[in-house]
Amino acid sequence: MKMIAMDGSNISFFKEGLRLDGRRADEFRPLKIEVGVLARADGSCYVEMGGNKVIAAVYGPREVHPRHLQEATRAIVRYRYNMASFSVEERKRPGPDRRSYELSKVSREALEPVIFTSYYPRSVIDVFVEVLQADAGTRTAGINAASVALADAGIPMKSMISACAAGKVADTIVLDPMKEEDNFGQADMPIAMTPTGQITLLQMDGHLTKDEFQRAMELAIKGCRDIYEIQRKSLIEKYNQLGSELAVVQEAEVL
Amino acid sequence: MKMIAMDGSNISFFKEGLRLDGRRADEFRPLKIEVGVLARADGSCYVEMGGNKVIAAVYGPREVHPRHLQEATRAIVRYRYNMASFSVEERKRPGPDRRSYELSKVSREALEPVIFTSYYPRSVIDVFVEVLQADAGTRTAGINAASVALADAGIPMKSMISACAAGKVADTIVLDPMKEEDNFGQADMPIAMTPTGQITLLQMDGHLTKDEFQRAMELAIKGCRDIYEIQRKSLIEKYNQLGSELAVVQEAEVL
Amino acid sequence: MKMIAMDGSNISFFKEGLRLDGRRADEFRPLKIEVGVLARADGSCYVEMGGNKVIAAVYGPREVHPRHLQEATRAIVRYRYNMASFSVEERKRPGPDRRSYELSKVSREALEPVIFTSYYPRSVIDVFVEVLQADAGTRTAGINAASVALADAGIPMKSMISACAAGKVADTIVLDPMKEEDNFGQADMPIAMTPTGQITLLQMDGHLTKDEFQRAMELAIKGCRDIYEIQRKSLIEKYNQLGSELAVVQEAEVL
Amino acid sequence: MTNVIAEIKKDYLYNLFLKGERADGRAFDQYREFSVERNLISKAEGSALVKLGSSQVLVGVKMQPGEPFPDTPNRGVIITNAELVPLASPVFEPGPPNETGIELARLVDRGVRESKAIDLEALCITPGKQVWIIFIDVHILDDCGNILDAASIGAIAALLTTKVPASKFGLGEDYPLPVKDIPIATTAIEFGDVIMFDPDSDEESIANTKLTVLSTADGSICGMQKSGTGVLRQEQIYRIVDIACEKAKEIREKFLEE
Amino acid sequence: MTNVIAEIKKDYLYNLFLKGERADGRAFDQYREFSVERNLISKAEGSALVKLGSSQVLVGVKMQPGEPFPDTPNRGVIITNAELVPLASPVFEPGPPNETGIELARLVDRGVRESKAIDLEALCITPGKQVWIIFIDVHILDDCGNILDAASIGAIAALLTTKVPASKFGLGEDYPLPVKDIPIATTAIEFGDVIMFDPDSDEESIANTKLTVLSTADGSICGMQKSGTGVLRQEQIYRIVDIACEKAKEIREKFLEE
Amino acid sequence: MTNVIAEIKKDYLYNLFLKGERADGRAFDQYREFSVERNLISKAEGSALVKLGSSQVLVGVKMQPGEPFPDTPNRGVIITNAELVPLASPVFEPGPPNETGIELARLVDRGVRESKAIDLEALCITPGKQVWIIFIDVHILDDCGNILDAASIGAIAALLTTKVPASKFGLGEDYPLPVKDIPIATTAIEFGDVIMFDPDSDEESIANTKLTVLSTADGSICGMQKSGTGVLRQEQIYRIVDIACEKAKEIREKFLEE
Repeated sequence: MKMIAMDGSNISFFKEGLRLDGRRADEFRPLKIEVGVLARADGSCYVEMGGNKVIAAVYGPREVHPRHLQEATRAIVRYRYNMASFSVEERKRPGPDRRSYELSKVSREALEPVIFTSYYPRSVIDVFVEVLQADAGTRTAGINAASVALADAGIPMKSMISACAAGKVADTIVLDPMKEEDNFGQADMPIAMTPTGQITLLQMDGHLTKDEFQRAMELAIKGCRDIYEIQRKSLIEKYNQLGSELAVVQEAEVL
Repeated sequence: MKMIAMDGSNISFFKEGLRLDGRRADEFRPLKIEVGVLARADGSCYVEMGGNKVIAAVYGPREVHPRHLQEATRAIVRYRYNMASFSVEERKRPGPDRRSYELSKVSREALEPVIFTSYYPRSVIDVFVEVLQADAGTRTAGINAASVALADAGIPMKSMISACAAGKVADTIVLDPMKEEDNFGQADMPIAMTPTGQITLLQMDGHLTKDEFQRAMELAIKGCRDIYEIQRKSLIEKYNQLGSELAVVQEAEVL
Repeated sequence: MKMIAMDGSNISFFKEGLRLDGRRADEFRPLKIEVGVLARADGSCYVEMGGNKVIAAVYGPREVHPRHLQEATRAIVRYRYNMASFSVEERKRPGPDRRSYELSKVSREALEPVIFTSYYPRSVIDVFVEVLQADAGTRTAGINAASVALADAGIPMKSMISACAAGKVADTIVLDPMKEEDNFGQADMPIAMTPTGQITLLQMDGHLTKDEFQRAMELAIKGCRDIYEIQRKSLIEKYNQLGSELAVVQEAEVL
Repeated sequence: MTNVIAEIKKDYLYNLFLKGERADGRAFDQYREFSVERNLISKAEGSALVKLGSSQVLVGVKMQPGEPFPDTPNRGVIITNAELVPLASPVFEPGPPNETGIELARLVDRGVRESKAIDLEALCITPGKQVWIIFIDVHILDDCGNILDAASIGAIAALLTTKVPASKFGLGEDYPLPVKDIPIATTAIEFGDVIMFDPDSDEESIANTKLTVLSTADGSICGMQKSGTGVLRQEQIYRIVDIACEKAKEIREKFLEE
Repeated sequence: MTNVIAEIKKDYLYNLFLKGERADGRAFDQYREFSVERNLISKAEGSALVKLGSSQVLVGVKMQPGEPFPDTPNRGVIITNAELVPLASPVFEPGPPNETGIELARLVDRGVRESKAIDLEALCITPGKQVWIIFIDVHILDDCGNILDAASIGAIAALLTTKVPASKFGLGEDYPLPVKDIPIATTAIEFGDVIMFDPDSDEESIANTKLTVLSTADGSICGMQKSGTGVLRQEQIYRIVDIACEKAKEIREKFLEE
Repeated sequence: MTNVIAEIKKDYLYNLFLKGERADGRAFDQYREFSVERNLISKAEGSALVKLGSSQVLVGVKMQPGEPFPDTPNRGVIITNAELVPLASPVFEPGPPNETGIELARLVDRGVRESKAIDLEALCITPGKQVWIIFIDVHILDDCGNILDAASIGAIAALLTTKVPASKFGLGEDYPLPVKDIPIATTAIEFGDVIMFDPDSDEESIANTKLTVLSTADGSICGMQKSGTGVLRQEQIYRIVDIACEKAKEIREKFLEE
């Protein structure tokens, strides 16, 4: 059992080799994915990952307003990451802050590489992610939801995108840090990638030696692969039920 | 004489059957209407009702900016209710707040039903109401002024719109509550209507039994009818003086 | 030696006939002008005048966005005066305030009279001035820099514009007041003008008798004339070095 | 094209109405299927997810100590906000609430406030200094019509589950928020003299006039709002009010009273 | 079309000017008909409605106790704001003040401030803690030209009627705001070497250059501002200043001194 | 036209890259000419002007006492802001920072914060009441590529020259800001499997993918950010990280350590 003291509080992150919530270092939190949860959106997905509850909606391809944003040869992609006021311990003022602008940008850049934007010139594909409850890892939960929602909307994609963070707590590299580990840990490194290992998002905060960094990267990649399987299953389930439209998902797999 | 205690203060709303300002329950405050008080506007009207002083201007039909607001088959109507900073007891920050957005919306919806918007496709009719001094009932005073200003601007209308509130104070239904009655009363219900009794605005705050509600409605309707006569007279006076353009008003009456 | 007491502090503005920084009443502060200091801008200029450090950039003539700002028969001129947060004693919030809106307006109006805007219909000429360090006189320093940057950008101009303030401290008319004289002085009067004496900017704050006003005007005009020579020299130096494009400047002189 | 489809839809629905029918087979005064799930958001002091047909509205309540308004020094403060996030409808746009969002928030607020549902004086901590601030945040998730009724019901449902988080702020033990009434909003549209409750989005799109009635447990009215560019006759209003209070009673008993 | 009419109007006015005339028959240094009505707004501590020809400007003054600026701990604070509301002109737009509105507000403010018209030290309540804040709110009602002069005159007229509302805040008895000077703005335009005071909107629309002179009761200058994209020669400026101080004196004596 | 030129430029640069060359003759891991001038702004507590090729970034540091955050009552506060003013590039626009500016400011901030470069606890004045606020203001003057590295280097250079202005606020004598580490940002782009450091604006315009690595004096990583709509393979990332830490060491030794 390791100990760490920070801000006057002693937190033990591990007890008999297990984390505060009973996970092993290389485990992610329980993940639940539901496809097609909204009626108005063209595609949607609800994701629960530990204490995180996020919902993603996709609208489009549709017309761009204002028009000067149009691109002649491809669809633009917009991504809006937004936290509900009541999603965090202390009420958040409604509306975007600097953090949400940054997360929207990197999340969009995490998804755009796999979208066939050239199929829809002069259009926009809008991705909206609402964080209903936050517990560390909302950006990765949001990307996971958004990726499934894009498939649900029938947007042609080269592949899924799966996202997961690795972190460092008490000098140990762990997968998918939860709130306490994120707040008082030593590093946080969210990534997103395709099933074939192409990294589309990489951020890091904290302190990692080069060796730790490589171990964190390996762990996060493993996490993404496992999450991909759950995303895939959720889509197959949905479209088997409906007995149709499976083609869309399969196309995505092949490309 | 009834008494009501609220917020530690005892207010007697009635004295020998009369209200604080000497009115009977079914009387509205002194109403003064002046037509065509502004030179730049296409139509204008100044209304004093008790302590309320409001001024309305109409511009249009004119071109719509930004253009994407244009409607192909009709004019759009815009209504901006605005309070001068010095119009209230405690200085109001300039610019719209949530209350004024709501009042602008319902006031626009109170007038739009009688405007022949289809005569002017791709245009806008702008109605601006400035509250110079506020004393409860500014929205109804504003609508009364705006309606006359629309006629003064020569905008074709099916009829005038007249507006008046009923309220409940000390369990009595009263017409046109003033500030004290509004602040410490039990209900406030502004309405607007055509001379033929079509209701175009209805809002209510407070507490009314169904029976009280019906009595308040009857009283407010009576108030609107009386106000209509004063609006009408103010327009006739103005256009008799000018010895012209009376046709506009008469057209409005007939339709 | 005169004395003035203000806000409880005694400041002597003069010592043996010289000002706090050793200048005579009719001297301006050391002035340094560098042309073409930025690579991206079409024209640029860095000006140091006493403790003031400002930089001006010109972009254009270029397309106008949003398009409804276009003028069919001439280029529009935009001018943005902006202070860096760290340019003043107490950190300034980033972004424009009311003062910078006003200064941008009068500075634009100081330059526009000499720009041949009719040469470039439907275009915009953008002038951006950043105050990196402020020490009284930033608007005149900015106009001096902007005028040179316009020439550097090859914008056809009828003439240069030179700017300088006169002030009143301890009942004496002085040229180019510095911070202490501006804060605790009795009047400040910045002007801008062409080499032939056409005034394009005139502002005044404080208290001047008509006689003092005329003396301040004479002094400020003299200051502008001297500054003009330095502006001219800086441009000739730059273009002699380059051995080209001098024509542009000469054209400016002639017109 | 859009307009042609809209016109066809309008004709279709209108012809149904004339026969006394709605597209989904409901009676004119019948609400769509309805559910209220409480306490889904553990970070909130109270929360409720209302599903009304396909419409989904999530309401979260947060509380924290703060300053009272100068004119009500010993009363708690209610702040209601509604986010019509673009996830919920193709016509919602990002940015601060527009007039539709503001109207919705103010109506939800008025229901809670005018019904005196919350005992605000019980929320005074130190008179003139510190009182409880209640934030009611309405988050529209899916707008398939009549989100106002869903929001209003969600708000009171969330308040009914709210615990005052006193211990978090060192102000004693947590306790349930004192709720004294259950205001319910019921909304009807008018179209060709047909009065119809709980409109779905198609019905909303063809109606010019809407009337919302907020009523309290004792069968009284605590708020009303006409919206839209149409008109209502006096007797139509009376009719709507009668049905509205009845419907509100049914909803209150079924979903909100234990 | 609009441009054609503008050109015709310009020619017409210019030809008049060459003959020494203005469209409404005034002399070049003559103001339009003028009135100042005071204390129209009982909710304000002071107010004045200025009519200058068809232009109408309403100024309200409100006062409340507040914190002083750190660098002037024992002086009251003046905050001046101008609302060019869209009611007043087809070219005004809703929204926060644009540069025209800001310039106007700042000029009105400068007139009051630089003339030292208000004894700010008399407005200190508790040094460093509490002073009187004076809000001067300029509300343009009808812009038929030269609203700046009207606003400036309205501001000082409103201040002259202002009662410090001490009793409302438990700070003793109300008393008149101590006003020590009467600054007046006078504005001229230049067009083809013609100098013309109190321009109406047509005249404003054709002139490139405007000069406003703020002067005090002792005949000194307390503020100046050239605006517009034209130029002025030194002697033109001297001429304007001379007439401006004279006109200001007339206005001050006629409308503002008892 | 613009697009045609862009395509030609892209082809030209790409063909160079294939030959292992860059347009200005640099090696792929070579930075442009570099200079750091300190303390140019005497009104700031610290400042640095970084020139990186033709790119110019000015960073100013201001300090003032203020309230700590409630959850870190005995630690100073860092606030980082970046102004991408339109003077610096034809594509920058006036207005509040857009997402590019926000990302840049947040990365600069993260470098300083996550490296623990500033001893925030040494900046506590009165625990829970008053701490030093450090404002790091990044002012981009000329964007000719890779302004992020320039900004990050400018920030730490400015902090290294910062004097805590204690005497100005009556809090004792001024003293140098306690700086404990020197974080350096190094940015590479990827294009056709070529990895290139310190891209100029042309190179930036053709690359889809960028990776910034923030590293500390001990050779560890304290921040990373991929940006752009491209992808990176694991081994590419490792390669960039290796070179980045090396480059950062060179820069740190050459420009920032005395």
